[in-house]
Formats: sequence, structure tokens, C-alpha cells
Amino acid sequence: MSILLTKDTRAIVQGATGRIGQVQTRWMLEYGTKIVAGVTPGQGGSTVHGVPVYDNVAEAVEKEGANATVLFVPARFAKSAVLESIDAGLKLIVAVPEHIPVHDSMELRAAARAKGTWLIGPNTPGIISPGIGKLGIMPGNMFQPGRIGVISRSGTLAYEVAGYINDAGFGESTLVGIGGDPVIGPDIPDILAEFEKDPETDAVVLVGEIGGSAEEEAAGYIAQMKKPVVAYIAGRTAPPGRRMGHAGASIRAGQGTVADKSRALSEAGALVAQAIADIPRLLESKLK
Amino acid sequence: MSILLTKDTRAIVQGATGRIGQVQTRWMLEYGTKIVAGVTPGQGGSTVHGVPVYDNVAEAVEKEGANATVLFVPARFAKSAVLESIDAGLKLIVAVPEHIPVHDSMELRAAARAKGTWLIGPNTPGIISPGIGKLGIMPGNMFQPGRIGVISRSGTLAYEVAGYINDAGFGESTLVGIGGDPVIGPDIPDILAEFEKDPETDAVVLVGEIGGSAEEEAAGYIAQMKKPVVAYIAGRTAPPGRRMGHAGASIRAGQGTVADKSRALSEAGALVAQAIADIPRLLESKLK
Amino acid sequence: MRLLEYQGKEILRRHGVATPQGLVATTPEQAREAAVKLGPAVVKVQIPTGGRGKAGGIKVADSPEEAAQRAAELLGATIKGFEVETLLVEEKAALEQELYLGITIANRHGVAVLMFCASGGMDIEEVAAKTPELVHKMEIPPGRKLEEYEARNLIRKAGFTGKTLVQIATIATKLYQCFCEYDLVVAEINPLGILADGRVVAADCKMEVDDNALFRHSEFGSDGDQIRDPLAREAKDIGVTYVKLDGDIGIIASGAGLGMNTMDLIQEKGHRPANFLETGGGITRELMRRAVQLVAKHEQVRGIIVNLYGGVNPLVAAAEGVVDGVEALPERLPVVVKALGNQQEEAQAVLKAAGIPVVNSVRTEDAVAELVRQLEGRSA
Amino acid sequence: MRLLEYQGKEILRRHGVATPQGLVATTPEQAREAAVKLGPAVVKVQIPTGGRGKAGGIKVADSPEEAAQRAAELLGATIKGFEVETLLVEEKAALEQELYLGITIANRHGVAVLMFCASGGMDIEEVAAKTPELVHKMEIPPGRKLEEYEARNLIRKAGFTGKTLVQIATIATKLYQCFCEYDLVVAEINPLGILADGRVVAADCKMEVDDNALFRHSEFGSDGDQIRDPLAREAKDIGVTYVKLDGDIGIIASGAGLGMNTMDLIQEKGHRPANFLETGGGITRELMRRAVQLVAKHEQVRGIIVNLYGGVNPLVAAAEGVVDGVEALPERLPVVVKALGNQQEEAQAVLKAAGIPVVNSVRTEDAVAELVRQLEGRSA
Repeated sequence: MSILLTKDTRAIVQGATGRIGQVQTRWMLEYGTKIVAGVTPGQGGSTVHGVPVYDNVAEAVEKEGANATVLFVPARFAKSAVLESIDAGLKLIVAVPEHIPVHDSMELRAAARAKGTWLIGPNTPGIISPGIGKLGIMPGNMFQPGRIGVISRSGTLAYEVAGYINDAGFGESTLVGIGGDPVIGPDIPDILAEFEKDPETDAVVLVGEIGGSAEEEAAGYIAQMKKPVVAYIAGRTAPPGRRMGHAGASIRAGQGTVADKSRALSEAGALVAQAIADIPRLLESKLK
Repeated sequence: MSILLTKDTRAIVQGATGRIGQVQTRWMLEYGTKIVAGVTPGQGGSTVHGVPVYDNVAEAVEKEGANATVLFVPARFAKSAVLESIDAGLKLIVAVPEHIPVHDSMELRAAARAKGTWLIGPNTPGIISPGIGKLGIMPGNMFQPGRIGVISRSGTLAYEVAGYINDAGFGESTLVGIGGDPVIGPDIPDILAEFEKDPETDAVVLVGEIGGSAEEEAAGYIAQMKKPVVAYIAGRTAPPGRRMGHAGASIRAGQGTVADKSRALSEAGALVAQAIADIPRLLESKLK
Repeated sequence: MRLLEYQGKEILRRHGVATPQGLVATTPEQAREAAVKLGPAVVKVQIPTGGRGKAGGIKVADSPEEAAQRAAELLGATIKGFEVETLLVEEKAALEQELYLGITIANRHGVAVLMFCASGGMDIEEVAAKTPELVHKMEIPPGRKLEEYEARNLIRKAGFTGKTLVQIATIATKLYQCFCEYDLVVAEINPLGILADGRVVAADCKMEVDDNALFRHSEFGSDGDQIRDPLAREAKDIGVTYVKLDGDIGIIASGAGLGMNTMDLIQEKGHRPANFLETGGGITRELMRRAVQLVAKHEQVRGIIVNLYGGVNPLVAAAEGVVDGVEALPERLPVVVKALGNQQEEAQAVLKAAGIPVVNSVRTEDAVAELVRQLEGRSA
Repeated sequence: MRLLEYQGKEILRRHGVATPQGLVATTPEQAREAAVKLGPAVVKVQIPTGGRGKAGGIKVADSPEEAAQRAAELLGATIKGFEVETLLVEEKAALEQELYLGITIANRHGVAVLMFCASGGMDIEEVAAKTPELVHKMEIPPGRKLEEYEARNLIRKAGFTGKTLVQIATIATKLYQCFCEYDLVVAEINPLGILADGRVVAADCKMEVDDNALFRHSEFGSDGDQIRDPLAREAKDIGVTYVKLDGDIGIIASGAGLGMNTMDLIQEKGHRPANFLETGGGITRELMRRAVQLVAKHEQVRGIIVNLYGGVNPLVAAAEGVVDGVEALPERLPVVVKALGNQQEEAQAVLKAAGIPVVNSVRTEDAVAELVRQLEGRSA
């Protein structure tokens, strides 16, 4: 099994007819993902790699039974596209675009929560359940089916972590890139809870970054989990006060350092890796 | 007993320090109404006829236990004042002002319903429970305590109807002016339901007007009521297509005539008075 | 306040909705110049009401000279009760298809309603009455914008897809922006036209601004400016609602329902109302004085009934205003007053002292009876 | 993009928030003229950062001559890393009391937060850390306006009443309007001042616009205009995030976390990063070429590590860009590339063909080790 993206997921691609949307649609199809429709207003009636394109999400839901979406629309159109999918009743929305205005993200987060919709991102590589499918831009060849759940604020660093997990012989049940923006849809505890109840996940790896307080706030939930959690926080040597990356990872007023986050996570019972290379050993200490 | 405005009602006056607010506060106090505070932002700390004035509704609720409000603020400030009272948790809001923009009224109606608040008006004479109190501008001397509930779209015409009811020896439990504007807070069935379950109301008189479809839509509820309903619709001789009055009573495209409304109400089991003078006789036919 | 077509179209263009090219003309020469720029044109009278096409207010002009000639005919003419002062000269756009797009308020539910119909150019109320299945509607809850996908979901029910669907939906969201931004109670594009090249344009535009919200929109001036009838204009100025009727008894009532009831009772007695006048809530001495004089200006008025309940303001001031008004009349008319509520004794005393008959009863029929008695005594 | 004080104050005034009278000056003569109009004045440097007072960027000028002199001293000076080009000359307002009013975003909860404190003029983060009970906060859910009563309910907790309360609350609602209208991520009035006559004015103003929303606000230009450092300006132009550091190893990483991890591993090996460069998601050939050249410009750089995962765009294009960039370098630097993901074989082939070492491992530490080995071989 897997979380969020499962065998029952029938996804649409919003912006499937764009340059990036076409390439990504092909790669997701090649990975085996059930992509049942594309949606681009004004392009209804065309096809992308054999997938029918509709003008509206509601039509894709009616005709193809879609229940999830992944977005490759320009940032300025993302808000409208996500609202459309929330309203159409989709339960999983993967918002890949970066550079979405934060005021838009605030509205989207609120709208998704009000409707009980999973909004992953914005600014996320997406979600992959190895062997089942992927909604997003992560390269499929970096992952292997297995029983480790992965949650990551960082995009590409999660691929690297998956590599170490694979090399150690574990593989991933599902990897969720929650999004690197300041305001995103998911709270880490929400996803931890999904892994906690997933019978095919044995442990969770949490990949954090300096800045903000998401990891600290997750500690409260980790303390009450039965499954082991291994955490790694990137940015040990980042200089305070500088913004590291487009999405704004930075240490502000002495808060959000690797030390702060590591301490909070350790106290909650998570095993904190000092380097990515330590993650497999820590997993083995709990699982073997 | 009475509905909405009862012995437990502790009301504030929003706009109590204005010219009209001061006069009306005095008249409501003289009638015996429990007016516990005035609210005018910026006038906190003053008094009106011995009633303390606060800057904010929330403060009046905290300090005086207010649970209702009547508004005498200029139309352009009414929206903000009503939203404040909804948010402060007041359960009865009487919006007297006329000329409130209809877009504001739409927002207010939606906000009140979302919070389960009774919004009476806008453009209402208010509500009076004879012998208990009044929130609004109706002259207290026109009403007598009794067991007839009155619901009226029209303001002053309701006073006239009350006069006939009094002369026939009945008196009123509560009279509710629902408001003469196109968009108002209450739906007639909501208020009928309150009268239906009020042990001290024996029958209801509904005073309607040409235009709209409020009376027709109320018929569905009247059909299932146990208590008798007597209805009168003003505007028998009004010429079609002309707007009769500031609030927009008019017969449009052959709809909303006295005949339409009378037919719907009759079919639902209401007794329809051809003239106000007939109302007492129809009440007597059911109650004596 | 009903905006003129060209005002509505200016607003639409500012919001990015395409319209045919057009120029406003107030002289035949301007109409000629406009037609020189535009080519074959349509000359349309700008009056604040519908149905001007059937009333001869829209003319085709294939040459600039013809445009000037049509303009000369139309300017100054009276169409549907309005003297024509302004024309819109517009390029003759060949519409491949005419659609209807409109927004209004569903009063009972307190929400805006977006309406779309693939058959435009007709009266939408008639279409809705005859073939309701062709009029697609959706409610828009207050306090938020209309998203394009919502409009698309509505409009595709009428069978539109692709770029046409997207264009219409975009126009719908912009029309709703206008609806909210300008406090409109009606916003209609009828017809919304599809051109041969696929572009969608607003071929006509009806916008009505909520009179109560004009304080937020000083750009429109007062809606009194549109009123041509001098009695109606004066009523607006006083702050009362006045509807001229063709009977002989003037009515002043403090409330619409009370006024209509008074009308009903007058007719029952075999007379007919000369007007309906409703004072609204805040009666002052000055308002009452002017209201009495306004009602008396109707050439057929033989008597006046004043039917008041004290409400917002003290009733004494109203009584004094009635006295002022009656005493300033060029010739004495029978006037009967019924005035109840707060301060009714003082108010009645003021009236009696001025010799004005007062009916101290809650029954309007008694006041009507008293006025009829006086009129019959007078004519006898 | 951080707006300058005078820009923020212009926005506030347009929304009806009072500020001290002030004039912008870019020459000493303009400063003199401003002081003639304003009387005793304060001369404030306009730079996109805080703390300018302590850094000597705010001077009092009691006469026009003094204003000109202070302006001459300040213009062209470098304060907190910014060359001063613009001054705001403002009337010396005697503040009876200094307050703090600000709006920011609570990222974790995805809502705006209104903050008010009766002690203004100080760093609010410090006040909040030392005396959190003095900083009153409320969350504002997205998608609706802030009502005045809500602001009053917050501000009265600090003990304000009457007209002062109402004024501050009104300013708060207007500040929130600005916050939403201009896509601000920070909007602060610090201090908000109470004058002797009771009026409340914005004595300073900090506004920061969301860079991602600048497309909606063309009036502000590009935030690249504010960047003085040529490397940072070029990074902005390329579309990457570049942070200059003081080590010897250049980093190009496709992702912030990956880049920080690369930094961590470099330091572990006893070297230090010369920069942090994060490409964002949409890597193109051109972007990679320019990124390589940008990183190489740092005078201390001795080697570069390129750490990529294919994502949005095909990885081959990125590899070609690296080759372009390396071949265009004035002198050959050791460059090690790790490039995985979609098309990794093709990408690696392109690099190898150009003689660029490729680490075919998921472990960034292997790439770091390879670069260190090359550097040590070279220095040996």
C-alpha cells in the first residue's frame, strides 16, 4: 500500500498541453501512473500522449472519474486552477509550480482545509509511491518500492535521501515533498498520521531544512507515534540571516537552526541523523 | 412569553449617541426595554440617558452581558456595525436603517445565517413584545400585550393592523417587522416557526405586500402549521410595473400580485383578509 | 440608477471586455465625424430604458451623411418618454451568433445570480418563461469573486467548448467584477455577440446601479439627473417616493404598505388616487411641507389624505410641516390627517389649531371616509 | 522587494493614512528647498533595509542650510551596504507617544497576523522576545477584509479608548488593505506616532512586496533594481538564488536543501563554500551556462561542484549548459558534476565527452570527495 497516491488514484494533469506539462505527462505515464485526463481551458477536445484533454476539471471528473490532480500551470494561474480542483471535489492536489504569490497560497491552504482536500505544495517535486505512480517531477529511477515513508520540505534532497535508503535495501512506500514555500498546504503531522496508520510503512524519514518552525511543531505528534521516525535537517553551515534558496529557508533572529530543530525532534523520540549517510544506520537500528 | 425579544433580552443600541439614536434610546427605555449599553466607536466612556456607551460591541457584551442589538447608524456604516455584532455573538440584531446598499445586505444576510444569528431588517421598524420591550422605532402606544403574533413586511401598516387587533380585544405576543428591503435577514417561515412553538401565541397575522415571492414561499410552511394564520396583502390597486415605495414593492412581469399571493396563501390554509378590517373577524372565527 | 449603454460599455472596456468600436455624439456633425472613422455604422439613442429598438431608437447609417441625417432625426426626439440628448455611433458588427449573459439579484435568497442563454437579443424574462431549460443559472454567494472555472462550468451546459467557452467565461467573471465594484443590481450583456473571426464582444450593455450605493460612486452623479418629469424630479429632491396616478385624491403616507392600503381604501369608496407618495422613515417639518405642496401640484387633485405614524422623528415636527404646506397652498384644498404614534396628542393639537381636520383613529378607512364626506359636502 | 520609506508612505497616504509632511530629495539643493517649505526637518536616507538610524542615516536639520549640508553628507555615502541616492526630508513631528503597528504572515498557519504594541520605535522581534505580553496579535484569515471593529478589539487590549482607539483601528484596516492590495509580506508602521493634538500619524513605514507577485504590480519595477552587488544582480537576472560566501569551492545545486547539504559536506571535508547557488526548478541550457560563469567570477573560487537532479526540464540541456559554461571560462577550473534523474545516461555522456568529471552516485559526499581530490592533486 501507500499513502495519498494509491492504486485507486486516477489523476488529471492541469496544464497538460503546455511545454512542461506535455513532457511531464509522458514521464508520469511511462512510470505507470494512472493519468486519465488533461485539463487546459480552451484546449478541450485535444489529446496529450493519448490522454484526452478537457476545458474544465468538472468535466474530467464526470467523464473519467478523476480524483486527483497535478498542476503544471504558470504560477499566476495556479490559484484559479487549484480552486477549480478543490471545488470539483478532487481529494489530492499536487501543486508543482514555484513562484506562486504567497497571498494566493494562503487562500489555497485555507480553501483546501475547509474542504478536507490534500494540497501538496506549492513548490513541490510532488508525491511518488514507487511501483504505483508519481504525481510530480521527481525522476522515477531514483526510487524503489519499500516500506519507508519519506516526508521532505526539500525537493531534490529527498531524492538523495531515497538513494541512501535504496542502497541500504529498504525502498519507499511513499515519498511526499510537502513543498518548499513559506506557506504550503500540508502540516507535517497530517502526513505523519497517514504513515502511522499505513500497514505497509514501517518507519518514516523526515527531511527538514533550517528556517521556520515546521519541524519543531511536528515534534509534538512524533512523541505520540508508534512507528520510528528518523530526521535529518539540512543547513548546518548556512550563515544566519541569509536567504538560502528561492523559497526562503533562512535562520532568523537565532531561531530555526539545525540545533533547535534537532533538539526538539530528539526530545520527541525521533532519531536525528547528523548526515544523510547516517540515515540507513538509524533505520536499521530500529527495524533490523 | 414572546419570541426573539423576551424578558431575557439585554440589548445595546449601536449609534446611541447620534441624534436619532438618543431619542430612540429614550423611547425604548421609557417603554421598559432592557437597554444595557450604547455603542459608538470613539464615544466610549460617555452615557446616553444614563446608559453607558462603549467603543466596541465586544466590550458591551463582556461588561453588560448584552445579547441583542438595535442599530441607528447611518446606512453606510451599517454593514460594519452588523458584522461587529454578529462576530460578538449577539443572537438578535435589529437593523432599522433604510437605504443600506443591497450588496451590503447580501453579505449581512449570509454572515448572519452562517452564525445562526437573527438579523431583522434592514429597513425595519423593528420588533416589539408588548409589555416587555421594543427594539426599533414603532410607537409603543400602538400595541397591547396579547396572544397574536404579527409578521409584517410593511412597517407602519403593521401598526394599523395592530390597532384593529387591539380593538377586537386580542393584543400581540410579538410583532416582527421583517424589513421592507429587497434583501433582508429573515425568511418568513423562520419566524412562523418561532410563533408555532411559542406557548403564548395562539395565531399569526401575516401582513404582506405586492412584489417578490416571500409570501408564496411562506405558504409551504403555513400548510404544515397547527396554529391559524391570517394574511393580508397590501397593494390591490397598485399599477403594475411602478415601484411603490423606496424599498421597491412592485409587480413585475405579472408576478407578485395580490391575487397570486392570496391564492398561494389560501391554498396553504391561511385565511386571507380582503381588507384589514376583516382581520379581527377571521381571527375570531378560529379563536372564539 | 440606470446607466446609459455607452457608460456601461466604457466600464466593460476598462475591465477588458471587448465591445464594438463606438463614439458618442450629441450633434449631427459629431455623428458624421464618427461615421467617417467607423465606416458603416449604427446610430443608437442613449436613454435609461430598454426597448428603444422597437421604439425607433436604433438606425443603420451606411455613410457619414446618413449618420448625420439619422442623428438629426433622433436628437431632440422623445423616445419612450425620454428626450434624446446623446447618441452612440457604433461600427456595424456582423454577429454570427447572439447570446445572453446577465447578472441580477435573487432577493429572497440574497445572492447574485449569473444567467447565460445561447439565444440572445431577446427579453430574457420571456425566454425564461417559455423555455426555462435554455436559461442556465448559478448563484454566486456574496463576498467573493467569481472564478473563471465556475463560469465555464455554467456556460458549457449550453454546449460551448474550447476558446469560445473560455472567452465567454472570462467575460462573465469580468461582468461580475463590475457588478460588485459598481454596486449593480442588474448587469446584462444582451446580446453578447460572436464575430466571424471567433471573437466575443458585448454588443449591448445594461447596468443599473443601486441608488442606495451611489454615495460610493460619485462618478455617476445623482440619479435625479436622469429624471425628466418635474414632479418626479422634485420628489427625488425632497427625498420621497412619488408615483403619479390619474385619480383625484392625493396621498401622503409614512410607509409603502400604508400608502398602498390607503390607495386600496380610496378605490373602495369609489374615488381614485391622484398619486402614491411615501415619505420613508425620517420625516421632518420641511419634508412634510414640500410633500403637501408637491401632491397639490397634480392638476386633478381635489383633496389630500395624510396618513402618518410617528417613527424615527418626533411626530410634532411632521404636523407642523403639514400646517406649513397647507397654509402655503394657492387655494385651500380639503386635507384630512391621521397621525398616530409617539407625541400623537401634541401633533393632533398642532393640526387642530390650524383648522386641519384630524381623524383620531387607527383606521385609515375612517380618514378616507372623512375626506370623502368633505369632498361631497364641497361639491354639493 | 523592500519598498523605500517614501514609497510606502505614498501608498499609505493614498489609502488615507496620515504621515508627517515630507518631500523627496536627490540633491542638497532639493533638500534645502524642502526644508524651506517644511521648517525644522529630519533628513532620512532611503535605503531598502532597516537600522539606518543607528548607522547614521537619519539627521536633524533645523534650518534649510543645515538640511542642504546634511544631504550633501548623506548623498553618495554608503550606509548598511547601500549607496544613498535618495533622501526623504520630513517635518520634525513631535510625537507624544510612539506605537508599533505591523502585519506579517504566520507561515505555518498560512494567515496574516496583525500586531500592535503600545511601545513603538523599537525592534518588535526583541520586544516580543522579552515582553511577549505587550505585543497584541490577531490572525486574519485570507480572502476577506479586516473590519474596523476587529482592529479595535485588538487595540483596546493595550488600553486605548475613544478617538485614539478609533484612529489606530482605522489605520490598521487601511494597512491591511495595502497588505492585500500590494501583495505585501511585511507591512509595518514603526513608530506609529500620537501627536500633541491627538492625531495619529505613520512616522515610518516598512513595506516588503512578495517578489513572486511583482507581475501584478508593475508600478514597482523589478526588485533587481535595488540590488547593488553585481553578482547578486546577475543572479537575479539569470533567475537563480546566489549567496556569496567566503570559501573556495563554488556550488551549483538544483534545490535549496541539496545546496545546503552540499555546503555541509564541503565543510566536513575541511573546505569552505565560496557561494550558495540554487537553480530553482526549471533548469535550461542557458541558465546553466550563465550559472557556471557567475560562480567562477568569485575571486577565491578554486573549484566548482555541480549537483543536479533532473526535474521539470530534460537533464541533457542542463549538461550541455555546464559544458558551455566551463568551456567559456577564462581559465580552466576543476569542475565535478553529479547529475541524476531523467535522462541521466545521456547527460553524463555529454559531460564526459567534454572532459568534465562525472560522479555517477547518489551520494553528494562522493562528488565532494572527487573535487577535493582534484584540488589537492592540483595544488600538490
